Amino acid sequence: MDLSYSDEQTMLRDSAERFVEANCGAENLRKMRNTEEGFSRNYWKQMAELGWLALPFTEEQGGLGGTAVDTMVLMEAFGKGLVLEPYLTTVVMGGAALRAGGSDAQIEELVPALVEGELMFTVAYAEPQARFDLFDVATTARRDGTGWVIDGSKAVVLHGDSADKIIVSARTSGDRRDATGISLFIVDAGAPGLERRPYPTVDGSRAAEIMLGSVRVDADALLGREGEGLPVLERVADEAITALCAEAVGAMKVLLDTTVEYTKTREQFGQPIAKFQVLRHRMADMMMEYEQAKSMALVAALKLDSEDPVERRKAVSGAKVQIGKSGRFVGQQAVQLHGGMGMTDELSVGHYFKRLTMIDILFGNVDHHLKQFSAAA
Amino acid sequence: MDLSYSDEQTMLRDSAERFVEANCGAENLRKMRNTEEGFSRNYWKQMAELGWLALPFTEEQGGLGGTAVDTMVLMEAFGKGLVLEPYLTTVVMGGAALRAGGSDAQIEELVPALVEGELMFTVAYAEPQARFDLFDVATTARRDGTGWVIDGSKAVVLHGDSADKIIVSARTSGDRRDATGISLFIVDAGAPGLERRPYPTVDGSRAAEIMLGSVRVDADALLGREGEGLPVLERVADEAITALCAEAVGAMKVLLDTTVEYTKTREQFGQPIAKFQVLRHRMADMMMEYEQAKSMALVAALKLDSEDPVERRKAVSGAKVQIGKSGRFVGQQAVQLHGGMGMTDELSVGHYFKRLTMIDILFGNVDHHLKQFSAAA
Amino acid sequence: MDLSFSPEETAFRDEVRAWVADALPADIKAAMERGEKVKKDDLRRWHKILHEKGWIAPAWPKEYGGTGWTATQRYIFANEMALAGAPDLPAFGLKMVGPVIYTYGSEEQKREYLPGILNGDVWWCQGYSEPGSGSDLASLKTKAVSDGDEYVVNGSKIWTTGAHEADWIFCLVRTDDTGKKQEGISFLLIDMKTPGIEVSPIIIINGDHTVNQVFFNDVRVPKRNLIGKENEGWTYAKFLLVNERNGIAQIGAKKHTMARIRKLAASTQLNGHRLADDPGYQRRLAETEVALMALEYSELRFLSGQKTDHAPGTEANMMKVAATQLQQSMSELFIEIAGYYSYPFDGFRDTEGSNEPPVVPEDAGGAMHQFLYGRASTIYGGSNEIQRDVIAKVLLSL
Amino acid sequence: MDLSFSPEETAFRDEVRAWVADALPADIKAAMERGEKVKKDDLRRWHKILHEKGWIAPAWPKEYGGTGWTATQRYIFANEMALAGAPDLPAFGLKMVGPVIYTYGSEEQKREYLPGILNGDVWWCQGYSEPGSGSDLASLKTKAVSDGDEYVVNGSKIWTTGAHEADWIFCLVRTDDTGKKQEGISFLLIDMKTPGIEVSPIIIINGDHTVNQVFFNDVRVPKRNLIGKENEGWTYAKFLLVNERNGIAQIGAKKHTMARIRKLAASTQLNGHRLADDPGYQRRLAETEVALMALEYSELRFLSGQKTDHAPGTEANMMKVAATQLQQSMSELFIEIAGYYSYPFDGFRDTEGSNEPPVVPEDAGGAMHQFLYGRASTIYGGSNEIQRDVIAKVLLSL
Repeated sequence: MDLSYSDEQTMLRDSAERFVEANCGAENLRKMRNTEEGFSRNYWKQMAELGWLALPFTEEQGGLGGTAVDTMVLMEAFGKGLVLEPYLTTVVMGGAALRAGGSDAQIEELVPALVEGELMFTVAYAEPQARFDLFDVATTARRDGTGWVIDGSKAVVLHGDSADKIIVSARTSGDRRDATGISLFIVDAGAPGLERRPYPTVDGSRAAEIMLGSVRVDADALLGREGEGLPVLERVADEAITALCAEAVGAMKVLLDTTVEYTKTREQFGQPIAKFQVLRHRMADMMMEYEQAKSMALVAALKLDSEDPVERRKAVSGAKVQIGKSGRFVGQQAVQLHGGMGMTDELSVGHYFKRLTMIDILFGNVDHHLKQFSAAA
Repeated sequence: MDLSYSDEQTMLRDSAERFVEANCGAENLRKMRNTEEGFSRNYWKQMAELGWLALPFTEEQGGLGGTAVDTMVLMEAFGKGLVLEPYLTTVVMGGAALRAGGSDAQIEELVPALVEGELMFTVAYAEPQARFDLFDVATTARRDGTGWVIDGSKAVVLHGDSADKIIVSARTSGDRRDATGISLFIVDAGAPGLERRPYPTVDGSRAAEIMLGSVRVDADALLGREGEGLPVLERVADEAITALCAEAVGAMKVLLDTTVEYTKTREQFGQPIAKFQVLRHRMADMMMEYEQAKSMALVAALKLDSEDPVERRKAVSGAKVQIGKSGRFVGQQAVQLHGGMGMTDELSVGHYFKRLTMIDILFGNVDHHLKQFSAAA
Repeated sequence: MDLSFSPEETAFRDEVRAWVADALPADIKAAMERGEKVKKDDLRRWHKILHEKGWIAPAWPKEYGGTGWTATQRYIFANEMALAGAPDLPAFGLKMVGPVIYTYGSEEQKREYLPGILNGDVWWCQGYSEPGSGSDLASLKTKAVSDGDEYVVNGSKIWTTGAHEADWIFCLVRTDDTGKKQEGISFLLIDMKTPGIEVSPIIIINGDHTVNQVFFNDVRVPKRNLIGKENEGWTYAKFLLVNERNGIAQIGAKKHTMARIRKLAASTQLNGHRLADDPGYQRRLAETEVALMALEYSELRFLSGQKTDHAPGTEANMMKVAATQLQQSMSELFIEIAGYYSYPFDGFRDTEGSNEPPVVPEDAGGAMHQFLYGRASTIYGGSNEIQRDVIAKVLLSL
Repeated sequence: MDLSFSPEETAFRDEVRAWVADALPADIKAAMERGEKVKKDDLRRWHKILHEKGWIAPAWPKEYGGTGWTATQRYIFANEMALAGAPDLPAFGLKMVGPVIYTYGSEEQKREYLPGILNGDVWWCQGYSEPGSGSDLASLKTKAVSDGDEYVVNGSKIWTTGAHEADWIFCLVRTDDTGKKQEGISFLLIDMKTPGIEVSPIIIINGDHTVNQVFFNDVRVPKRNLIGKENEGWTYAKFLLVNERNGIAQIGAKKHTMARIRKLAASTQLNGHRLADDPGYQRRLAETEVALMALEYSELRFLSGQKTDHAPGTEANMMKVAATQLQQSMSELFIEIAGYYSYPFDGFRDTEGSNEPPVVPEDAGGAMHQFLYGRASTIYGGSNEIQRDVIAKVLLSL
């Protein structure tokens, strides 16, 4: 048993933190949110050059063979800087889908371009009626000659506006809420019949509603086996959750540090507000929440590849529960302790708070994952 | 709309508080708990003389025609003094059962003796398997000639050891968890076949397990109509809950006052601990919980006789929820702020804390009543 | 003790209910139902309808344009307005500076300012907080220096809601800095068109522009705009703060929102059943409703003069803490209805000028927007930490 | 980074597991399962079994009777003991005064006291708190005045767990009151049979006698019973407090209790279904299990030297707060299993000498008793308020 970082992990953390500190943060976010895509293609290129886009792929696939803990290290740094680039959707989610479901041919074709930063991915798993249920799929795909025709609509597709390849879940058999009969397809963003309605999100990122009207894809667009897409989707969700938990830990760290600093300089009633015992204890509680969140993010990363499905479920859902609660507490208290200033778009606090609030919602909130946890136990 | 006390209510409150202050409290409890019955027959006689046992009965019944608010006023004072006498079981519960279900003959026979302090009552509604469900009745009563024979066992019968008359719920038809088919019987404590196993309770009161082995009662023992006992039990429970909420409010008041006083005299680190902002805010929160509990106890009393069953249910269950939560917070924080001393049998704090903890459990805890509230809404 | 209304009170309730059902413009009601922000022009339209009816200022003394109603009638009126979905009118004129003027102002000031507040022609904003003084209001530094018949005002106010839409501002200014900080403060009325005033918007975390920073550079204000006596403004300020907190529970509006949440939860699907039937959600819904009942009856108890046992005068502080905590719980319940659709940036649902329907389903309209905005409720008007300080101070000095 | 055990560690775990399954007396195990209090004689019996095996003091250096295990092995051992339902042995000798003696004591003291601690013949108690000094430990007043080869001790200690069953007490006493309160404190070992010592029981709210007040009236203590140097006892006291807090998380015991709660909830009926399937209960059960996981991995992180980012040295304080809060949540879950049967006064289920089975079903045995007793966990060993003061002090001075 060994819970310390390897030298490589320490290096990765340091380089990611340097990058983030130099380039990212709330000011970058306020600038980028007014651009068309909401992130920087230039940064994306740099991330490719740094090898980060190759992290989770095996060496045979052209990657670095990184573990979930490596991704955690990177995402924690991204969380510290409100990184806007589509790492989660392309590398974590797209990567997970390809690794879990992709054929050799698909991997050979797509992973190198992904790793080079030339292809961006997203996974369109949610539907308007589905809330957080991955298996609730009304979109259909029917065979048409050797290919397929897809009809339906996908909700809140993260970076759905800028992705080149959209991995779409569609029902090839069964009823709307059946666990089987879901298939995944790699669809070109420019495919005829595919319409995107992009919009900004609360945390300054981007998403899109995607409407598929008789979108035709070839046979080789099928990712994984017909009707067996759900386990792949679940894998995508678990990897995404684990990454988001790490990101949240990074965001909480910044909020805690910022709040501590602010209370030491802000004066009220003739003294720094850090002198008030109630606020001191509040910050002690924030720190404890942060440490517990950090522990659970670690548990998720360490057990993501556990062979025991119960252990994996409890680790990942348990982490999402903890991050949801801790993130809410740390975020809300950071705003509260900053007073009116915490409410402004100008300060960074509000942006981290919003990101934490959104991370709680993505891939299922506290309530959803408490149920997942109970069902596994 | 008028939420102020009438002159009579103010007088009742003042006389009850005087009585309680002179006679009751934690010291009295520590003395009485070592006696056989756990309360004072002498006090009971005084309560009869003060007219308190007559409070909820109509004038025709030989009572004072008091309202639920009057009972609230009295119980709040009782809560301040940890009153041990069986007012809840005899007057509130027994009284409710007789008023809701009793025939003219039964009322004529029993109420005068009750009011005089000569007959003590209790209601044996709970069963070992039933938890908080009043309708879960496995005890049976079958016809035998003109009378009935009762078999079964009743759990945690409050003051079951000292009561002269035990109102027993028994199933005369239907299955164990049916809402209909429950009948109530007034059973003599000394009836052949009725066995009592008395024991002290956590809060220094008394209860008993009651085993009924072929207990024979006459036809006139039936209280209310055959098979229609549940609404009467529900009435008993609602009146008991309303009274307990008021009692809890009284107990919280004492804990709040005691804690405020203690923190002003207890010194640590060279100053009274009341100077520490964290403890100050804790006491502010205790006070807010107390005020909210007081408001909800009032709502229950004011709406106990509402004609709208939804309104009544929400008021009574809502009050029990609030009292459970507030009582827990106020009780636990009172112990916490008293430090080690709060843990001792010697100080009064622990006794009030225990009583509040038990009031949460009696007639269904917070969880149970949140469900009742939701079901009504 | 009696909860029921007298026949006269029932008749009054029916009258109010019937009137508002008829008088509230349908477009305003619909916007409220959709969770949209009601614009200034619409608010003014509704203001004028109430004014015409004579019901614009129920709490004011009858001589100044009030209604002469009893406390119960005022409670009924506020409740009915909220339940009907009528928007709250800005408090700055009607509930804040108006009462200060009729209580402490000169006859001339009453004649000059009250009519515009009542008829809705003049919009006010409040110059209290400053960049350096948050919860420690009395430490304010904006200076008013006497110069003949005028004061010359220099300094800055922050978090000024609606300054960009207001005609006048009432300000706390420092006219003497030699004594205790509470002394030396004066209460000044300033025309927003006066040269030297600059309004700079502050965008808050929901992307909205409601608050501002207001700068004063050698702003010349006639001395007849001073309320009461120079250096005694703190008295009037406290009077106004209590008034502000009294309204803060907003029981009627909360009941209205609660009903909306309940309705939406009943039409939202979760795991193949209604969100309203989900045990976890149901539980939190019930907890929130119980808290709302407790708040409502606490307010009624306090209104009926049944004072708190412990700390006379802290009712307003307790109501502020309880009400804002409840508001935040309600907003958490609300965003859960939206599920994934709390993620798109929605803003108040301004659909004007757009051909497309909004991304966020109508059900969840404005939920996240209000959740974010609502974080301010435990901060402004004296943070909840300050409220607890006050409660404890009174509680412990008994 | 790797969670898995090495083959050696796995073998070690299997060895411990097999041994405890065999060595733990069945009657003690059964008493633990029923939630009963394990009596002193039984604890001593178990103590001697562990001692004979050589596993009585894993954390001690090998030279003094420790095992020489790695941190991972010690973690495995503690975990296996708790999962097997082995009772905790009193900490006063093994975890508190023992380490103080081998760290700061003289060779003579080591020879005199360590064997009795290891073999279980000598039972210790702790004389720290005083009536006037709760969380403010350093303000203690019990005086030891030098008189030739002896100290004469006068004063009183309170909350002394097990003083009525102990052979020796280790005490903080004041030997100098001229300087700062932390200076002038000495660490003294006192034989409980010394004339002038009186033990007065304190009954706590669950009716139990576990703590006492100890009075010292002209108690003469040989100077060779002084640990280290006179007036430097505060150093040893702090060393011991940190040791005390390190063990406080008791992850293994919590896992064992959690498993018991889960099992009982599965066999308890509620509304015609299992309590374990009740959505509200299930939710709280899950929340508590997540908190336990977080606590466990926080401990592992801290043990593995991955320090907290913010406040080095506050790990023990954080663990104390989190662990005691968790313990209280667990005890709330536990009493709910009992339903109405948490109302009868149960005590630890001492059925000896009674012909009747206990009123409270075996399932819920001791639940309320432990709930009440557990209220002390956020008070003793430095209240959670003090812990937060410490955390904040370190956090904010960075």
